[in-house]
Amino acid sequence: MHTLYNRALGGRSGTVGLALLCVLLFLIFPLALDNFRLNMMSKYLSYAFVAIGLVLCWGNGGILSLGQGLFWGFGGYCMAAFLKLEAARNIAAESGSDQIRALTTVGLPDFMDWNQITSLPYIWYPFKSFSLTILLVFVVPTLLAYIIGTAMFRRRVGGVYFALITQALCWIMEISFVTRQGWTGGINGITDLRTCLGWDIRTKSAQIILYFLTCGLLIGCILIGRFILSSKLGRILVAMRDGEDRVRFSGYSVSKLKTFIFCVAAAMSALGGALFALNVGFMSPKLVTIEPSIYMVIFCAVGGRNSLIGAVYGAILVSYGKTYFSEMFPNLWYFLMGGVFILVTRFFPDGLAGAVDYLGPMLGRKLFSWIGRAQANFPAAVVPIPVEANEGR
Amino acid sequence: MPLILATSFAELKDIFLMQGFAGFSLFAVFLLMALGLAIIFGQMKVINMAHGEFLTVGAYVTVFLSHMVVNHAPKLLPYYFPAAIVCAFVVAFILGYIVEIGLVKYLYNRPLDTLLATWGLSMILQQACRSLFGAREDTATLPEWMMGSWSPSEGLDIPINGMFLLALAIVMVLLVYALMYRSRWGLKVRATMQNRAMAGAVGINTKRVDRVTFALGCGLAGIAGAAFTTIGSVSPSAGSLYIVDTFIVVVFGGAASLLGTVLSAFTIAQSQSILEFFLTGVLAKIFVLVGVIILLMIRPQGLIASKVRR
Amino acid sequence: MIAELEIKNLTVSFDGFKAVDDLTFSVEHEELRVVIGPNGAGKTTLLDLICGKTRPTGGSIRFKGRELSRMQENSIVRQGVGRKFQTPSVYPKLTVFENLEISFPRGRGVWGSLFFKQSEDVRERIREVARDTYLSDHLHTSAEHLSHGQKQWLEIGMVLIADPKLMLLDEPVAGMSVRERQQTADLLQRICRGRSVVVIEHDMNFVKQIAHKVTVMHQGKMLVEGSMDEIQANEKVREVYLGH
Amino acid sequence: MLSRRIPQWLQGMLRGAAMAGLAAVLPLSAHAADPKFPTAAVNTTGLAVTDDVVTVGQLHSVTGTMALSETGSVEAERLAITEINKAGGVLGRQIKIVQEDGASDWPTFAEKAKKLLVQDKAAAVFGCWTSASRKAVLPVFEKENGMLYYPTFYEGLEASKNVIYTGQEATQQIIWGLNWANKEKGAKTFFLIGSDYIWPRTSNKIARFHIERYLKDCKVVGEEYYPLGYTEFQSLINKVKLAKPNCIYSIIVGGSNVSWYKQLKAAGITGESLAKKKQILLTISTTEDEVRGIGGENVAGFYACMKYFQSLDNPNNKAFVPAFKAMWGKDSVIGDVSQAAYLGPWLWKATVEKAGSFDIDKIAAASEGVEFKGAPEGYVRIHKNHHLWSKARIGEMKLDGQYNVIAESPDLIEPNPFPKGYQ
Repeated sequence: MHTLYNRALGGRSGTVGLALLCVLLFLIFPLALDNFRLNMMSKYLSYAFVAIGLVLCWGNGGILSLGQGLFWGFGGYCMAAFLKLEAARNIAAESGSDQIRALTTVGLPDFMDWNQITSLPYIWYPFKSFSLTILLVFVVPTLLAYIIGTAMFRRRVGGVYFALITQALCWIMEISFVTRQGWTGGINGITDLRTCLGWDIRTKSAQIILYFLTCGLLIGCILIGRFILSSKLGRILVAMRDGEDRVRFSGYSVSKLKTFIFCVAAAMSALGGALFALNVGFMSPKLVTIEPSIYMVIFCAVGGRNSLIGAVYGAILVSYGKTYFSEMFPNLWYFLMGGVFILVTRFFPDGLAGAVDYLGPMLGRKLFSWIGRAQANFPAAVVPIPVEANEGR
Repeated sequence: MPLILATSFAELKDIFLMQGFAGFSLFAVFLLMALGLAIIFGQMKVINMAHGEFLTVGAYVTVFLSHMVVNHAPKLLPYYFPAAIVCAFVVAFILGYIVEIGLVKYLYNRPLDTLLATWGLSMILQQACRSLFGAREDTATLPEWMMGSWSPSEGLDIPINGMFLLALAIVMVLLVYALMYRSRWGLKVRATMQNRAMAGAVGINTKRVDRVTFALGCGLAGIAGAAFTTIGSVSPSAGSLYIVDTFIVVVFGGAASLLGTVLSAFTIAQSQSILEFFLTGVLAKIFVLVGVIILLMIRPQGLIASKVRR
Repeated sequence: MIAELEIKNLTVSFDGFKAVDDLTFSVEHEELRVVIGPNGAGKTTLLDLICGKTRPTGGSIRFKGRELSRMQENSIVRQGVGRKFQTPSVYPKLTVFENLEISFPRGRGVWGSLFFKQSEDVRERIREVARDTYLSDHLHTSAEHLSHGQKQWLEIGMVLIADPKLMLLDEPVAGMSVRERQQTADLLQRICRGRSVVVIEHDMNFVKQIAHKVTVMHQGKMLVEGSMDEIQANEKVREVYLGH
Repeated sequence: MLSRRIPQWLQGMLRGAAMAGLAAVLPLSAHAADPKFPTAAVNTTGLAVTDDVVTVGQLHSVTGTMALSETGSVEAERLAITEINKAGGVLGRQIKIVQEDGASDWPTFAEKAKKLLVQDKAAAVFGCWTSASRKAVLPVFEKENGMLYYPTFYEGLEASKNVIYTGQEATQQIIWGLNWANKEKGAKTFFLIGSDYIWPRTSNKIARFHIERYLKDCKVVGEEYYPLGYTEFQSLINKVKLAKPNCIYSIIVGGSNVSWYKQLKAAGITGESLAKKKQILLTISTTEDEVRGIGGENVAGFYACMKYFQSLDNPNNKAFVPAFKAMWGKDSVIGDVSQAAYLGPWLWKATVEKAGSFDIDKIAAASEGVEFKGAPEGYVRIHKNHHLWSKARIGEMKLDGQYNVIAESPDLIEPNPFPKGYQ
């Protein structure tokens, strides 16, 4: 029990960081945000899964993948395929654009109709079953990551080259998904997802439940991440990042270890993608391609590439910043976002987590003295944003 | 294919020739794009995601000049293009110089961070172009002699802009070769990139070399941008279309080798062009990308890379 | 006696340049062999070839009768070959203890390392190796804060903890003080009990102290082989190396 | 083009400041609502309608790759709204715009659409351009019961209570144009070319059916798609040369357009050279907006089939074009989609006035038969499937980037988003 406490929760400081995140996710956000913003928060959090995966494989393992969108997308598309089939089955019963409903073949996704596909492609058959879909959400991206990882790491493709190749893979996926529009919905993606096992995912209550589900799974992923990082494997990862040859000559199969952590990151991304499809109600190749994949890396960099919890804050902050800036300054937000990326890489290479590590003690001291003085007047305490770095060491 | 049977042999020959040239002009496009990056990424190891935006800057300089000429000195229209290329180079060079001083120089030993920072830079440059020139596409008015085709015989049309690109690409490669491998300055650059400390110790001003080299790469992108106004569109996001292709060409060639870049641009361009003719554009792109990835797996060091004792 | 390590007609060329050229030699059980030679003679390349970092163009490397030249690096390590590099390569961000723990030859698979438990015998073994390599006082120091010589020792310790049957040491005393050299010499004497050791070294006094047998390489080929005295007396060696 | 502009960001800031000023002034100057239309009566569902202001949303890409196409629509919609406000607004209420940026990203469109409907309670939204962005927001509009005025010509196969399609659906643009090519230009063989996404693919499918089933002795000799944003068309041009079609039928969109036409010219394919060989190039995707980026010299002599051209000769258009230029600069050009976007606010105003209410359900029901006589394209009427009755026209491209209107369908063409016999 004690070791589990140390390994998964990360000891005292880790527990505090996690607890604060939990308070924020489970208490403050649901209370402070209206339904619309809460649903957007679920969307941001589904990106955080990718960022956590990147902390494992990039921050700790030194493998920068610019293709995480690939796995995220496969997870999302698997889930979306299931939801779309269900929507297609119930299409006659749904209200909405009646003429479409009348003209659509029951049981066949609408975009297939538009593309003159008259029977369901075999590739879609597994998505008739919910359990099989959940399985595929994990298996397909993980298998893909396994194949890519084995092929690349065996051949010692690493660093920049690996990043660029994964980027190219992302591009291939986008082009193929767009061109096979009869199967995938093309550039429109898979839209208009309605119910999951008969449960309407568009209602307020469903969105709140999905939000909590997302948060729960996210915390789960953080715990798994911590478990990995606190194991010997975690230390080997760091070792590998700093000196691959030495690890190899200590008798480890570097390619296998790298493939493993890459697969873990892929599985987490896929889970995020699937939750995105549930939360937002559609999936599009635009979400899968190069640009979002770079954004995902940026979430991780802003949060602190070594810190699992930092990654969550990074994803929330950058996505929120994107939404906020683009609402407030539609013509200027590119400048602001671009500026943020430059400033972060230039001045805070360890991201928020690094900044908190650096500034935290200083602020903490000031805060204490301030609280000490202020307590006489009013008993308010300010909670500093909890971001820890270098966990699991 | 009955279609092909129906056409005469002479016609097939013409198509064959034109198709061959299509590959060459694509080769020129790839080469122009990749030259600057081959220096910035290949020599300096900076992953410049904003490379495409330097291209855009060059293109807008050309457009700007062409409007100036059309509005104020229409007589100069046939001659302005070479001047536009030089201006594009100069503007992109200066911009690159500023970027190096303000941003890149802090990131030399962190290649992956350059990727993130220059991504931010590319967003800023894109939006800056959009704010200054508007989001709509713009075009440079080309001199009459650069448009149309050269038709040595009936049915055979060789695009003049394609020939121009090819010639420009060849000249640029030769210039870069002379500069990097035949001049004293090139020696300094290579020395600095290979061993910064040692180069500093023998009295090379490595900081200055960095700045100029980076700016030179950007300037080359500016030239490419100017040249691309003859074949493509000018819009704030135009450059970003090229960036992935450009990286693939450079990486596939073997990052540090000029000859590798040339060979790789040629291979990729010809195979893409031929596949496009026999398959479709989309399939050709997919096959070429997959092919490049597989070859990179077999030869991670790229086409040309000297085996070194490690 | 059967040789532990047998190298036959080993050749490797880089773009036509033969760094190791038709080299044949063998090392016996519990032997401490020192390889010397002028710069560029191919010494480091030889070690690279043995431990799999570089693939030979031709020839064979047999260790305990097994062919190594086609194996992956990590399999070679699992055959009992350990390698210390010329410039100390330790994990700078990890402590001495963690450095040694990673090198401990258990839990080397993915799952093994994920569920690896740091039991008392592991800790004991780490402490023992640290004692041997004079690092007991620094167990919880981050490796980046060690002195150059201590890093060398740490790397030797990291190789040692895996209990290899053949140790390849590339310039183990470079950058060490006289006292540290002495300590290292003692360490090597102890190490070669129960295993074979191949050392590359430039420092002739140190070589004299430790070598059982010396091999002189020149331009990728073996020039002479023999005891230190024989080598020093040899005209050819004088010409290419010592005379300079 | 460069000289005329106040930088856009500055414009944006000025506009923002003006808006803030407006918002500050309005409550002070509040007076009783138009007594004929008390707010409680015209707004029963909690939309953002007060006694003197009604809030609408505008949702286009201001940034990203689509910004170049959508800018024209943004401008046209703003012009229409300004004109309506000057003329006294809608039911006595001034229109206030909340603008959101779709950023050329479909998920962002969905997010912003939801924001406009849920948070801003927009009474109507004018926006979207690509099919993909419309598909992304459609479920949102249906779920939150909003009203979208969508300006682009598109592939059809859709009809929603919550959308008014002010552009043409595919058959309105394609069938009459193909008939024209066949009858007037004698085209028998067609080469179909498109960017790789749903609109060109669906349009070409309809075109193929029409050519093969309904045009006598005609056939399709090639069909090709290229990824969006693609810039290398020389291989395609060689294929076209090999196939020698009477009609090159092009649905290439966005930035690719420029490369496509510049490379055609470079390969010796121009309006003139085609005419010599009794060939034509007919496009349904290249408007004045695109030609501005391509350069008239590269497209002169090609044909386009649209419902609107800037050079149309009618009184409405003669007022519209100068008004547009006065607002957005003398160099601006107006394409088919911009004109359709201009129709949106006017049609909405007419519908609201007909229904006597801002309520979405009432507007949706009242839309059928609403007409707009001041349309720059002449006259339009809303069909019960929420598309517009409109004419089709053929324009020949000229050196100056304008079109010569050389043919026009005699009657308004009925919108038929689910064409029977074309599936």
